[in-house]
Amino acid sequence: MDLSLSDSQVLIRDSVRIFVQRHVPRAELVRQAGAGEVWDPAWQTLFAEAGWTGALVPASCGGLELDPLSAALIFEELGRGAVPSPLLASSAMSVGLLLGCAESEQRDAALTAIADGTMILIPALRQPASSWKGVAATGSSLVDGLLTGVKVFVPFAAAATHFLVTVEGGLAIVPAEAASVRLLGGFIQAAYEVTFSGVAVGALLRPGAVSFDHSLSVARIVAAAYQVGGMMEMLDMSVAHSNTRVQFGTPIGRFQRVQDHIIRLLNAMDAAKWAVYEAAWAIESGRNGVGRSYLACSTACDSAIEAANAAHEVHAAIGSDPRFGLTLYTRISRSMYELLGSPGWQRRQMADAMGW
Amino acid sequence: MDLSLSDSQVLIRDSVRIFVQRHVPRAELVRQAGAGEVWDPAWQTLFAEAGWTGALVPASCGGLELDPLSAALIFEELGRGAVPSPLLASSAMSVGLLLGCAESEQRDAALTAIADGTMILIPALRQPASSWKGVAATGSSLVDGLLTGVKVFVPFAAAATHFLVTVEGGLAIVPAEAASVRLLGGFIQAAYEVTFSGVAVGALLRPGAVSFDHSLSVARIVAAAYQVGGMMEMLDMSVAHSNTRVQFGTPIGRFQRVQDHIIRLLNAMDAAKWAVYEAAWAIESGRNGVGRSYLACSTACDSAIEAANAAHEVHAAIGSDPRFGLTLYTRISRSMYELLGSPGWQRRQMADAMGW
Amino acid sequence: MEFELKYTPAQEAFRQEVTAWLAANVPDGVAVRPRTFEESYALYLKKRALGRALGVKGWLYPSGEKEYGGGGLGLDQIVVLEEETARLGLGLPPYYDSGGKMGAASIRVWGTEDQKKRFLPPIYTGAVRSWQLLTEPTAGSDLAGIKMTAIRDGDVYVFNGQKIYIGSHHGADRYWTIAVTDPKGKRHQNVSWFMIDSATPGITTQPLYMLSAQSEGETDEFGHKNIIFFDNVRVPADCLVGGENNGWKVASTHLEVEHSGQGNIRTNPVWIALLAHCRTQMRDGRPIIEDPEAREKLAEIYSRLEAVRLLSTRNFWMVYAGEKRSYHGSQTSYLRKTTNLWLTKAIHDLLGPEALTSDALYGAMGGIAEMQQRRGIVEQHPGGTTDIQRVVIARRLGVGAREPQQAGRLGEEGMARKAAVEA
Amino acid sequence: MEFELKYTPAQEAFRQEVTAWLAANVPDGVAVRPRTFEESYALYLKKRALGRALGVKGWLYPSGEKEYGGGGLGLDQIVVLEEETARLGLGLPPYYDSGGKMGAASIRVWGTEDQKKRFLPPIYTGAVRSWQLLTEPTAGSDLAGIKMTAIRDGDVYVFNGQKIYIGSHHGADRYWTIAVTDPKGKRHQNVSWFMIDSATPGITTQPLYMLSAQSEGETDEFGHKNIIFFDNVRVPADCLVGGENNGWKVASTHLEVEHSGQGNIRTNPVWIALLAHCRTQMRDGRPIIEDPEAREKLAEIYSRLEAVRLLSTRNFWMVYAGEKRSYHGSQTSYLRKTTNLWLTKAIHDLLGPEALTSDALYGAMGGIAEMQQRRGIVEQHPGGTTDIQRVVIARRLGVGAREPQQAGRLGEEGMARKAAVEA
Repeated sequence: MDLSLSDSQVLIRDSVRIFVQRHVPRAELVRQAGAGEVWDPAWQTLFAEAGWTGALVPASCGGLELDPLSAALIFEELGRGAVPSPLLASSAMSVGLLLGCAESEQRDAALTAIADGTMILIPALRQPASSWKGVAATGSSLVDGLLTGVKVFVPFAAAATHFLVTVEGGLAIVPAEAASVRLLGGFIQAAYEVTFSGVAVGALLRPGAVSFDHSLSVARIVAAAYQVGGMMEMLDMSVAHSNTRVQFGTPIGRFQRVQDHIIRLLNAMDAAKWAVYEAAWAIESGRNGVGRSYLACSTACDSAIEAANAAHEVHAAIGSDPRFGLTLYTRISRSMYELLGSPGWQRRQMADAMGW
Repeated sequence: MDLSLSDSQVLIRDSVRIFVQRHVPRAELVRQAGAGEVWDPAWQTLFAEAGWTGALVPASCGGLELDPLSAALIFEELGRGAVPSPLLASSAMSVGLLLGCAESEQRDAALTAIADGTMILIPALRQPASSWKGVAATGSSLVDGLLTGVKVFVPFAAAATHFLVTVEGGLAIVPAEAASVRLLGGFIQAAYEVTFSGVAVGALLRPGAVSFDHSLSVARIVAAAYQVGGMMEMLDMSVAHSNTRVQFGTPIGRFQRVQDHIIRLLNAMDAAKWAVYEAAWAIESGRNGVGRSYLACSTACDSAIEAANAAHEVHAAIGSDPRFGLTLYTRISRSMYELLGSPGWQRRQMADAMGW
Repeated sequence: MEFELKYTPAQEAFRQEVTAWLAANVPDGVAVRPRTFEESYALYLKKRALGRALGVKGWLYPSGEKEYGGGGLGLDQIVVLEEETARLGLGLPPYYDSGGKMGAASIRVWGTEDQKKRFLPPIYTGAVRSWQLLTEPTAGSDLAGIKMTAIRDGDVYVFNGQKIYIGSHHGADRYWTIAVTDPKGKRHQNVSWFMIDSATPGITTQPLYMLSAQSEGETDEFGHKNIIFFDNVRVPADCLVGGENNGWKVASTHLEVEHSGQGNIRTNPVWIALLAHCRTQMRDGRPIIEDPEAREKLAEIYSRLEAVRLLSTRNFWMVYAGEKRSYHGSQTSYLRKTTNLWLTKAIHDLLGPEALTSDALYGAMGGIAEMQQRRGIVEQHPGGTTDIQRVVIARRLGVGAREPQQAGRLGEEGMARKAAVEA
Repeated sequence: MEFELKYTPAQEAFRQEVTAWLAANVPDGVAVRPRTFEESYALYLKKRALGRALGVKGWLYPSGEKEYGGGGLGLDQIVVLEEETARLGLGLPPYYDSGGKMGAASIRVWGTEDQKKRFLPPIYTGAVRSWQLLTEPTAGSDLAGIKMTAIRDGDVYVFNGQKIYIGSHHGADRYWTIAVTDPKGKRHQNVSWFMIDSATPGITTQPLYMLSAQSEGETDEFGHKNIIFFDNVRVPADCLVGGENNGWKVASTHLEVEHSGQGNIRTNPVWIALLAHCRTQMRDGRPIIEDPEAREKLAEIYSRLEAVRLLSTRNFWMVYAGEKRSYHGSQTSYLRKTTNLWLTKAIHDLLGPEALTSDALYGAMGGIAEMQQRRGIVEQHPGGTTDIQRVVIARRLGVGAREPQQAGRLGEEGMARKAAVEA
């Protein structure tokens, strides 16, 4: 048993942390959010240079082929910085789905392009007026080989060079120019409506040996890690605030109620963090990683909301002032809650995967 | 609008309160519980003399024919005193079921006997290895007019003079001598296995216009009121303890964590209390009393557990010492939780009754 | 017990008068949610005009004494007025003047006759809108820790300092506030309460956009809070209400009003919209409400909202019947806040990401769900945080071997007047 | 990261030795739940005998120094020993001597050489069973508020006072305790730590039956706690450990052990029984686990229990790897306690009234469910209430502008030794 990080994992984590400190200051994120900007495309170049776009891509396709924990640490640090980007959608979700397909030249070409940063492949899955019942339930019918239809709550669709769509018989890669995208307003972050009107889809990527939901196991883990990183930051902010904010002549952290908000946050964070780490290990070592990935992701989704709520209790009014920065994390806690299926749905999947 | 009690309601409430103070001191209940005694049959005589056995029985059958709120106040005070008795099962549940039957001489005779205290009619409904799906789902088949089968978790079965059993076509009243009863050990209070072996059931009471679950509306309200009374007492005990128990040189009620336990208890209690009062009014005034009775009962069941847990946090170790008396209430909070169906089932019934 | 309001023939007659007047005077679109800042401002002007018209009738502040421009009406009539305005999605005063409502309460209890004559009529007739200026950057929950000073200089007090999280958009005509008048004085005995003309030189305002921009009950996305700076602001000494260094007691009057709310007997509009949404919107090819899981979640939500409604009703009745309250106001405030925060996740679970967007096509409940997601968070804190509400509840219950406190500590006369104000 | 223990060939060889010895020496029925007090006592005697046999091997306290009768074993071997005894439903020491475990930790850190020689061998070899005597009627969470006095009189200390919620059934041979040795001294600087022979004249014991009688990990329904009275009990002065009036520091050693637990990597046995029950028991004509609602509840329960297991595993590893801990022990204790209380209702919802009875026919999970219903409540409080655990967590986190505390404040040597003790 060894729950410490390897040297190379520490190195990766620290390099992402330095990137975030250098390139994504919180003030800039606050400014972007205030200006209605969704993300900064310049980061994509930097991500590709660092190899993170290919973190989960096999070395044979030019990727880093990282173990799941190393990949999770990248996302943990991005989450800690509340960095908005299509990286999760393209380099984790789509890469997972592609790796779940049968081998083909088309597949490897896409993986290679994702790794080198020339392709941002966004999965466009969610159907309007439908609950999430897994990837397989999102398939669109083709009419005469043409794709027509609408997908909603597609993350970072405006950043896409291509979309990944489920259709009867497999997955289709559709150039972004062939679709129209529209940002959905409100509290949700970077969610879009994507409309396809009679798009020719060409050759399909055929399913592999396991279901697409299984293929998303690593994506669930890194998505959860992103939320864990956000919780870590909210904990640090809350502890700091409880120590510096003085009311009734004393730092508010002396009040048991304030302490209890922080303890709720801590517990939510640690529960998610260790579920993520163990799930990453389970996948790496071949121990029901699918079931554990559902556990990690559903725990992180629930925890992130609990943590954000607790952080808001600690901060009171200033926490709701977007200039302060806490709301960046609050918004993420909500926006990612159902990105890979609701926690309830994920727990049902977990029960099945556990073989109960 | 007038949320005050009428003079006669205050009178009834006070008379029960005085009865409890005089006849059911907590020390005696603690002794009985320690000795494994389930209840004191002598109380039945006193209940009958006071008319409470016929609280909900029509005046035409010798009952007090009280409005639901007045009846609820009787049970609230009994619950405050943690008084164990078959009154709820016989004079509320069975009376409700009987009143839901078509009129008949047999029905009125039973109601009259319940009111005058000569009959203690215990509903024996729950089937082994079955979830609770409403009264109708508890029917036993008759073979050649004979009842054979087992009912479980029957409350206060040892006090019964008769059992009320659902069979195909209606309700049967079975003399207690014709059944064998066995106390189920453990945390649950006064729950029995009742076995019928080829009992002739005679004429059945035929169903009336509404379902048996509807007939139990008032029973749900008074059961909830019993739990509300328990919560009131737990609140008083907790406030008193928080003021007298000194730790770290100060009454523990000065600590925010202790205050928060008490506030949880208060909120749980008040939510249930007002749901009960409004449900009683709704029935009396013909405003979807069925739906509101489900709301009141499910709220009270959830609240009672929350309240007992909070009271235990306030009291710490001494609360778990049965001599102290708190565990009388804790045990009731658990034992009554599913007496009339689980809170989840009740909420589903509520949704139906609300016409959603 | 009787949980419904019953009406006398006199009340029903008054209702006729009210509905007829409202039908004739309430402009169209006054309950509509604005989509732009311009629409928001136009709506505000409509409401101000309506408020002034109501003021002329004495119906803007129906409980206010007639001599000061109020309606001088009894509870029987006030209840009818509130019901009929609520039916139109309004309220009394029509939502834009919670500051006037609370400030007037303090002035009625603590003001001199002259002050009542000067300050109340503009409020009661709708001539002015008032904001409360309490919180400072370093004094939120700890209101007595304010730093803004008001130093006497002849006939004026000179104000310096700043207040934060103030008011909303479209400005106000009056500010009332507390400031330190005796910098060397003891805590709670060094502050005074003032009613100030917002146009006094030296006052500047800076908008502050929160996660939830709305305030004062508006379903208005385009609003904001404000930071208000006082730079040598000279306020006439006769604007001090309740005596120098007596401001903490004066504040206890409006804090009680704010913390406790006044109770109400309305069903939560979010619930109404949620149920309607689930009944009418399709998901997976059937109305959401036919999905057993959704049904269960709805029932759970309803149960928790009913607890809040019932305790609000209890409070309403206690005020109505003149019952003495203790923990009741803060309990309901605490439950309402915590339930609304819980509700954000419950609705999210029930409706999915549709609850997170205000998009015209996909936003659930016409965008109300999305708004609730934000407001459920933001509204934890104004008017006493959930932590502070629990401080009050514990004190009122007498937990911790303290004498149980009554609500407000206003004394009998104050209590009675307050009840009248709040009713 | 690697979440599983991997074993060296040396460990696997040691495992062979252990399993062979256990197969030969562990009597039948030692993990069976007794049904009467007599069975309980017979079982206790069996375990004592087994403990002594383990003691001879040095396997009862494998981490203890060999010179004092311990095993002198390293972590590699200890882990194997714990796994193999756990497989038999036992533990080291076989459950009946948590007092010895904690008391020995303090003696190792604070005792003189002479005291270690006198006190440790009887514990390590299983000759004695020890109880900790800490709580008093007026000093529970506030341990420093104890009133029992131990006044020096020549070569002895004279004890007067009482301790409550002590031990379990079947008695003990040694008591260790803290008592006030300087009644006029300052809080935390007026108490001393003693190891006492339970047969000393003047000590009387009164049983105290709690809602849940079990203690020390036993699934034993027939046990109880005790009140222990000290009436002019004369204890030799050389039983004082760690110096006069230094008892608070000595106590911090065992409190750390008690509060933090040592972490573990076991799956909750209640979960194992619950899953098995749902797989095998029929309800409404099918296995419970095939009911979608039950399945969902099971998944929710599993998720929460997994959080506790994972944090226990983390703590286990931190001790194992010699990592410095801060809030970790109290966090896990707090989560375990609150999760177990939550679990009572979750299991009740899942299984219905079958969870409330120990009836042989109807009691779910062979009665384990019913026991969990009671223990989930009772176990909130011993070894630091949930409120106290939160005090510790907040201090360790450094919340409230205090210096973040490390676990235990034992100094490096103490930490290292403690880690060894706990491993």
